[in-house]
Amino acid sequence: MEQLLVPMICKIDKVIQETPDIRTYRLKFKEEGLTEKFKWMPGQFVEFSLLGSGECTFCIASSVTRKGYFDCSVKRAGIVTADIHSGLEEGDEVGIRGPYGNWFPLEDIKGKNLLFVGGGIGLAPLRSLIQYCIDNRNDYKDFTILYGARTSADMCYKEEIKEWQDNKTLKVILTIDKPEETWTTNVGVVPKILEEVVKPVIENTKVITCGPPIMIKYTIQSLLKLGFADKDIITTLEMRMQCGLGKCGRCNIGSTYVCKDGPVFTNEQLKRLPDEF
Amino acid sequence: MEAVANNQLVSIEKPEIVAPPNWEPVIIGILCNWCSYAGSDLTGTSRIQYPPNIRIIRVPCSSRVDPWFLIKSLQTTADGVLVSGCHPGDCHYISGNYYARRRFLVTKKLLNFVGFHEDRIQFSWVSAAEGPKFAKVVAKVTEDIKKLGPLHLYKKENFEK
Amino acid sequence: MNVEIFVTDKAGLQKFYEAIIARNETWAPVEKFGKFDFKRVSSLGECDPDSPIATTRSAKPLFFPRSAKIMKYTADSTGTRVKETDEDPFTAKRVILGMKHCDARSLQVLDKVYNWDYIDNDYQKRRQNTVVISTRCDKAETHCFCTSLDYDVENLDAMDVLIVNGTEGKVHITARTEKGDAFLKENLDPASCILHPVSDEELKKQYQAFAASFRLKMNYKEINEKLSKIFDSPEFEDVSANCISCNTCAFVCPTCHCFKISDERVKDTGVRYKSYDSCNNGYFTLMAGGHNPRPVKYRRWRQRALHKFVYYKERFGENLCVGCGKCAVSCPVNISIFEVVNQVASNEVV
Amino acid sequence: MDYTKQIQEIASKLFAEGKIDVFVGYRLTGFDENQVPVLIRDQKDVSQLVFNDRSVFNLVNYLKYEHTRNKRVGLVVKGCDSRSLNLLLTESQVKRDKLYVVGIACEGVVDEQGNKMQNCMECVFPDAIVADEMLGTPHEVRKYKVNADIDELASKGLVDRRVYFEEVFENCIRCNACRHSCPLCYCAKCCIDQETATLYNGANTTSGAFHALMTWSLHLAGRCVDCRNCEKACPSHLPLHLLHKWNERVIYENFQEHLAGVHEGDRGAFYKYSMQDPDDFIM
Repeated sequence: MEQLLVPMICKIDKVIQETPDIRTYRLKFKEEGLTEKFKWMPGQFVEFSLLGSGECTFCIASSVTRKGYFDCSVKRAGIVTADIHSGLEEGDEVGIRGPYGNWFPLEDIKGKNLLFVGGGIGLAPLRSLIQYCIDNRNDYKDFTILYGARTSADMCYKEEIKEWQDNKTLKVILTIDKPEETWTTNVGVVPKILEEVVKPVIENTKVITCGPPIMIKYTIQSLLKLGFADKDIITTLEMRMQCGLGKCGRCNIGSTYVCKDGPVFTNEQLKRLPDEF
Repeated sequence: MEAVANNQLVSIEKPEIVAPPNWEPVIIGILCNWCSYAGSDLTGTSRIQYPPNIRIIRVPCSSRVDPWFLIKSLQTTADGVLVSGCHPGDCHYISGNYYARRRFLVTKKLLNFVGFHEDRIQFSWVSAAEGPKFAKVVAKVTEDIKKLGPLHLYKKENFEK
Repeated sequence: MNVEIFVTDKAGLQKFYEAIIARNETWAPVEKFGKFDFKRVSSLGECDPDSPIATTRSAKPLFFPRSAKIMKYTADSTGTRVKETDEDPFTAKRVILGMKHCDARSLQVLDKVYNWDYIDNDYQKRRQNTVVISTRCDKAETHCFCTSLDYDVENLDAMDVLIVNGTEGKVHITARTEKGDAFLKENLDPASCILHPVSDEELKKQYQAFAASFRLKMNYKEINEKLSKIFDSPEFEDVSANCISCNTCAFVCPTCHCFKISDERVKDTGVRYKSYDSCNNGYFTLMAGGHNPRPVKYRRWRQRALHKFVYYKERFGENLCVGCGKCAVSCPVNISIFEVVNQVASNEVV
Repeated sequence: MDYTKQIQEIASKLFAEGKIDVFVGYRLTGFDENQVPVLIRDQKDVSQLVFNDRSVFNLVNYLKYEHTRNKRVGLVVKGCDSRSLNLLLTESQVKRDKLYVVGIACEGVVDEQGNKMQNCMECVFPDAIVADEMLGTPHEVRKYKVNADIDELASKGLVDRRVYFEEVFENCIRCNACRHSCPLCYCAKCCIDQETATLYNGANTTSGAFHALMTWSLHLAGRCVDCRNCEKACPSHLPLHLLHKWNERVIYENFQEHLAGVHEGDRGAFYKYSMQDPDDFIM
């Protein structure tokens, strides 16, 4: 076990300040050969360790199809993430373990319309899948991204969103919670926009959603109201994890280990879990 | 403690621990901003020599010193700790050092009770004008701790390179 | 396996122990501060392998140390280097004397979680290199209920060698596994024993007397089933009212296996440890940003009770409780998990 | 010492008058002589209550948890418990008008083997200091006695003491039961558990135990009332009272005979000072 818990060393290639409290770290392996071995699927996560401060769980925010690097987006929330924000710059070294967990059901969503609903930092796991799907664009049909943030400054991946907007094969809808002077498009919380503006097609559509727990809760409610089936709603759960190996018992919800059986669940699976997340 | 053969120093609490040759103790000095830190400044500016074993940390007041600081210092790198503040009655915050005095006594006695020599933790009142006294205090503390030998606290073996 | 039963007397058993201690790295219950705990011993005088009092803490620390070094590292201007830790002292070949049934059984239960998906190699190595010598109890203690759980105490094969006290001062020694068989061949002097290749009547009798001495009895199937239905029962709030969340139960429990990972760093060097943790702890599940799925005491308490009797059973097919009663013995407010679980289960919600 | 009947009467009277929401007392475990603390919320359960010389656990500890928070609580306290309650009142942790305290003039409690506890033999204030109602005959004022174990250990040499305490710290498994069972440890998050890495010793190592126990005992110095909840809770049976009794002795001898929580409004020894405090150990 102790060997399984030893991280590999990565070098920070690039730091992108996405919003005042979110930074994206682009990581490359220090040791050669690891880059080829490190394969992940969209939705999986890694244990990111700042040696001396501790470990944190972050999902991988980029796709395996973009070769040579991977991204982790870090929101300043707790002690370790504060240390990461204040202490890590380009060229610094961090430890990485992983990838762990399950991934988005890529086979299931093939040939379907995709609707991505993201909020705040919740776009990070979706971005991995969005990039993957853009790179395999022919496998999928219609493509809608709904992304909401508190303010326009709190939107992450601004550059990339611009790229998506320029891409004619995607439909991107952005929203912020409160009106701003320079903001010309939608204003309102995500579930409201979902119902009033997006008006998604229900047939043959899979919804992938991620965001703060409260947003997920209401988004799922309005999706069900719109007529989506439980099995077509896919989300990723957030639980405190430490080992990522299904041993430490921290992420247990009932008999489910979120780090092994999750973090990606369909609403159908979520309904069976005891209400403890 | 008496030096054994080859003039080697042994730890007073754990006689089986022998200091490496040319061992120099590490002492953490926690000084109050208003008196002792200024005093140590004066020692420097008046070119008075004192042993280089002390590493100085500045705190706003001697009552800022949680006993935890002392324990943690001993636990990680230090062989001894010196805490220094204003003379009674001179505290910048009126009564800080009176509170500190009580805490220090209990901490010192407790650490002694669980098996650390009393001189590992020392206290002094040094005012901003007492540059020579600060040099004397540091010299005495260093000498005392050299006599006590290295402090072997459970921690250190984990961190050897 | 062809079971051979060696019969000897008290003196012969002492000699057997002495021979083991002389030849092997041996761990046995040693008294310290008025209770027993497994310690490394070098002579029989130090320890008491036949002590009728069970150890306060289980044998879990020998397989899952209270704090294990994951790695050491240095991080300075020249870069970060991860270094191997020292040799794990627990992976050497060793013998554990005087383990009770329940403790031995707990290893079988733990095997399940350590061997699913990612395999814990260190744990495996410790298990393989350890010979467990277990003494069957003669009498149940106040809080024991091992016979009420889903394993056959009489024919348990979790230990390698089983020692049973018979009538008239006779002592029976049997190997229960291949490993134990090989161990007996090596360490037991056959001259001091009579060999009984056929009957184990006397062992049965001893077991019956032992089984009859239990105060606590329950039907675990019923408990499993009832508990699995009452997640939302308000009863949990009532029964957890006098728990003080002190974590003692989890730390002494032979099957609790939750851990935390913590870093300690001084200047450029640091160590990362894996050490025990408990789900009774208020910040066990507290996430950065302040969200806590189990923010109040009764929810944490419920997690522990249901993990023992429902969740683990669903996942791995076993109860995560071996009925040793160590938690009840150590509990500062004398809460007995047996009573509480039964109380919750009896108040079924419709 | 058996006040079972009186306590049952008081509790049922309080419930009948609607004065309390919860009554914290003891009940029998049901299978041996030991007792379990019980939180009674209904008059019909009052008959469970008992009180005799096996009522060891300090119930003031329960004022920390959500089951009693913001509720009107009835509580049974012995001499030592009432001192800790007094400290909690002084430190504004509980409100006096929400409590109904049944004080006991305690004649000493016994441990699991039935022997009188050591702290009871040395008890200075056996009578409850804070009480709305007293049970039993009050005792005469006793004199402070230095703990026998302390005397014995203090007379040993430095090296011996170090060896002894090394054993203690090695046997500590850092379950933090001592802290959770202490009525005076009410911080929402203990400083020992703050995960700021430079100060944090989360691992269950000997050094971590040293750090945790020392910090803990110093935070309780001048506040510890010697109820021995911690020692009862410790699964390793560590002699934790040694640390507290030593601090108590140092404080008693040096700081004007201070004893924790014996006067109303009296704070811990570290919250006040005197010009006469010893100064000779400072250069």
